[in-house]
Amino acid sequence: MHNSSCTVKETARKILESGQAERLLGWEQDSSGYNHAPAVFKSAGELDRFIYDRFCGSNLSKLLARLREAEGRTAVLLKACDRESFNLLVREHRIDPEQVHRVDIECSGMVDIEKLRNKGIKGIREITESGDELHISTLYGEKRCRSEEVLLEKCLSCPAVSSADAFDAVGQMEERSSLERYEFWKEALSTCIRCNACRNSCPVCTCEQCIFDNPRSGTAGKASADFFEDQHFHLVRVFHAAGRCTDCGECTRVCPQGIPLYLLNRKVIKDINELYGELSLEDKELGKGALTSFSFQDAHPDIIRKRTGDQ
Amino acid sequence: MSNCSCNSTNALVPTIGVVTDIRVDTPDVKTFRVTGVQGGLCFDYVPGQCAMLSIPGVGEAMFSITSSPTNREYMEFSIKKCGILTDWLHEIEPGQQVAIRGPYGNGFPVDTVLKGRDLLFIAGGIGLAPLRSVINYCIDNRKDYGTIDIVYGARSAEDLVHIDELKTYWNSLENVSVHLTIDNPQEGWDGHVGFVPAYVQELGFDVDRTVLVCGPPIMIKFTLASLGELGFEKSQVYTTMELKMKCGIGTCGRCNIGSKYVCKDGPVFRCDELESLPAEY
Amino acid sequence: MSVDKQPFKPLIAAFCCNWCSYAGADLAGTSRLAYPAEVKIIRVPCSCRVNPLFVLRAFQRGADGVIIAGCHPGDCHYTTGNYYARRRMTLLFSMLDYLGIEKERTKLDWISAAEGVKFATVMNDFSKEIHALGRNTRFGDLRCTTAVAQ
Amino acid sequence: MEHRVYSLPKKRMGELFGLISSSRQLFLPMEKGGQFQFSRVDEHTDLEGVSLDRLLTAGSAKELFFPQTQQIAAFRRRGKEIELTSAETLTSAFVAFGVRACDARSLEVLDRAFLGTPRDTMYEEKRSKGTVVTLACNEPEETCFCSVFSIDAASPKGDVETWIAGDTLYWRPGSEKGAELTQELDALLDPCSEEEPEGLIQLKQQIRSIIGKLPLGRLSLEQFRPEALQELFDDPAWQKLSEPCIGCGTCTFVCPTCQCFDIRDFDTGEGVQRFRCWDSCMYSDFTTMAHGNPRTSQVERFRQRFMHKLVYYPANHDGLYSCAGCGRCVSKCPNSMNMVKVMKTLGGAQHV
Repeated sequence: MHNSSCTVKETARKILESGQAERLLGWEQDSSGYNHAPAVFKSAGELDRFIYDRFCGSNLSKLLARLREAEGRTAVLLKACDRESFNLLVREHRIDPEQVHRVDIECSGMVDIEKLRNKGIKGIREITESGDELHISTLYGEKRCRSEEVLLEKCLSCPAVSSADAFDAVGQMEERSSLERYEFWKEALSTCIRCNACRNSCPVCTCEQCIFDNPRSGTAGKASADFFEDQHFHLVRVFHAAGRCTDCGECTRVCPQGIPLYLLNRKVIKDINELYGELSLEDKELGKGALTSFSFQDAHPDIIRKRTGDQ
Repeated sequence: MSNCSCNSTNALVPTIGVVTDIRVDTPDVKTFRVTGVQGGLCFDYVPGQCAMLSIPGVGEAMFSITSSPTNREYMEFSIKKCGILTDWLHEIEPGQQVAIRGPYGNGFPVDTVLKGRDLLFIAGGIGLAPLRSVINYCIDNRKDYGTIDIVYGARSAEDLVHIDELKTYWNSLENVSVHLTIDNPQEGWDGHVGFVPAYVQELGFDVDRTVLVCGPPIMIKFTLASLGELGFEKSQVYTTMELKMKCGIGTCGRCNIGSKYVCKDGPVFRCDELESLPAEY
Repeated sequence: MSVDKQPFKPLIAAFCCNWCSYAGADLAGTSRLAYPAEVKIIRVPCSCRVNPLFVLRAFQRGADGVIIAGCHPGDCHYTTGNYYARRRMTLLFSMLDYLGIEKERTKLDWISAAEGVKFATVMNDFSKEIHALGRNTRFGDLRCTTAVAQ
Repeated sequence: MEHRVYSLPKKRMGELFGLISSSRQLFLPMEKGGQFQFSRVDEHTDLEGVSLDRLLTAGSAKELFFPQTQQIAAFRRRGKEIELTSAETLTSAFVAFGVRACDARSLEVLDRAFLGTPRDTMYEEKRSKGTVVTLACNEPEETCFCSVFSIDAASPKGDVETWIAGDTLYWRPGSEKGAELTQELDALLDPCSEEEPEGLIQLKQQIRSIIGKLPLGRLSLEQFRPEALQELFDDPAWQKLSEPCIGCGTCTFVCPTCQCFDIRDFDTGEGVQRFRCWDSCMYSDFTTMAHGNPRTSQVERFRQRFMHKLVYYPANHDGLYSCAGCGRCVSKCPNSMNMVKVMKTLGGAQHV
């Protein structure tokens, strides 16, 4: 990681010095050592604040879409998990590829600071890496932790970082009974505070006005006045991204309440893959998604009713 | 109607009022007369204060009370059709009940600063609504105030609200002068044509009066400049502000500007006070 | 409150395509074929017009079951609408099932204008299923459903 | 009013919770879906989930007094008639146990906002029914900066103040309300002979020494004065600071001092329920009116939030800042933007 960190910064410097781009979208170092924020760098001179390490989880493609109006080319750093959402935004004309200098960067997995805290590690002062171990110096002594134990959820579906099957958890959920699933989601979704972090960080949520903000939509509730509102919000969110979600994992990463939103998104992806197969690249380039195309042989919804192992 | 025995001190719970009369002022402004269900005022207020009107299930919004509190029979609201609630209100008929709460805001200082002064009212479009309350209040307490000048303009002759009152009532009173203007010439209009700020300058008022201005932000901005050129001090000029409001009691946060809450500390501000606020309105 | 002691009268929302199933309902009616009165028909121009939000809204407002009826594949008045509806509803029903909402509460079927008998049979069967399931308690807005129960 | 200190062996805290919950509702920090939240505890609750070790709950204690959603009134419309059918329900007496010093301060901040004139009776009701039992922070986090606002996490203010020192819970009433609760718990609490037991003195020292070492403990507030309003407002740094902001409401919803709300109607089909719910100045529709929006970009919305906390609010409330340094925004912002970064950037060079 340390090596690639230097390489990325060097690449960034070259881009800005050579004028290949007017600005570069990257991450800015924070004194905490882990709370790095996405930032725009306009010159090589500003790069002393630049950082690329284990704590740069955020997906920059949505911020890139916001820079659409900016003059000149913007360089953007894309980790493997962010590339698909970048591609999608290009297909949906939210990003003009002509205006973008795309830089694919290596990543060996990003650390989830919440997972570290859940291991009982408090008062983090500094985190260093040695091999596959993190050394954490805290106000309460030195701690160690294997980095693979504290990777962001999204990294677990990344073949470059993890050998885990991303759909395992969905499969396990499917095997539970209907009532168990209901109770699981009731507990998980009712903690939702409707802060909209999942929506606003989602690269495929690019509507000019979301139905949840439109007073004329009849669904513009901001509150969880009833559990239905929680179910409704998350169902609609997932469904609006169905067939477009690239599993970049931002929603799960940003949820302040730790709701396992990936279980919803990946369920849709799993269904689509199983029922309709993966879309060809050509189809994708034509802007086709699972819900904007069909085949004559598609299954009838009754197959859902035929599923067993329930009640 | 069964009045519930709920805790009526909750400032966010409205009472029920009834619309007894609706007057069409302009193509997009109607004036609604509201009384309590048993008649009379829903609450006491001072000129310039506002009330929250709502139709449950449709919406709730803040409107300035355009009638004078000297009128003990009803309140009036001049409302422009421009959103979900106002569209709905423009469709109703007399007898419709509404939920109402208030009064909110500080109102104009009619019993202190304005007392004994010569007054100059400057209004644009629907901006006459809050000023009309003060004008009628002053007229009803005529001996407490000096001369009254009213400069009022709108886009066209059809857009002038309360035109009958302006032309036949106020204009007929002693020491009250009405100066009307419209933005562009039109057939059948023999009055002044031009924007309000320019007209104010043209009329050239002397500076020993207190000025009350209300209208669209752009009109207020240029009127203040005109007044400045005439030699008026900012501390002589009062205006009202409009920001999104929900609670009316200074807690919900959306009308916050600098350390002020428009619904509680406003909507009436003296222009020099306004200057110390961040320019975000 | 004795809501549960009252006999369960379900509420079923049936979104019917104007060109086939709605006419099928008509035929069932004119043929004097009985189907339960608790089935409330909502006419839509095409099964594809049924936005997933419609289904959610029906449940929110107290529906115990939602059925969508459209033209048979290949017969869509708009050529392909029902194919899109098929995918969309498959994914939606799957998602509802995944959230723990009983999968028997949702259904999609193809009923043509000539199938008055089928219309009555499908609605009768669906209604029976909903009767067996009982009141929808997992996916409705309490604020609406308590009002309905009262 | 000086109250004496009581003690209870830590292992008997379950009994204490049982006794409290027999007469009042009791809220404790509990694990729920992987996060810690103030949750209602009764005799059926498994106290395994109670966590007094984890410093902060995901949401703050504010939600017990100012819930995310609260009904205001209900109406029924029939033809031209409108009937007011009900208003908010009354709260029963409750105890919030394990409130940290920062959250306790935030209630003071909310009090001034809600209990001015006119009073917010819904908040007042909850406030009068709730007894706040604070707990000293044995292990402050690196995201904490309450000391900047002169909050002493070693001696948290509340109706009752408590400490867990080794195997002992120390308990000291701090108000009339707290003294009342203490009386009810007479059977369990053991009055200490000393004014301040040795164990407690040591714990306080220990906590204060950690607080002295906190990385964010030395932020300066010098710059944030009402007189500097215009200068701070016009600072070009807001542009850069707000760049990563995605306009979600996370910071405002996890913030213990954020008070903004919206009023909405919900049509149940049988009637209309009017409720209030948290809202966020970070949202684009927050200030949108029929005729336009005075804050058109995220820069302005972002600036509003921090200016309100650091300048506008103190100008109205004798210099009390509307921030308690709990650090939730520091750890929860999706894009790592927070109060600390704003204070460092605008607060002058002494921080860098």
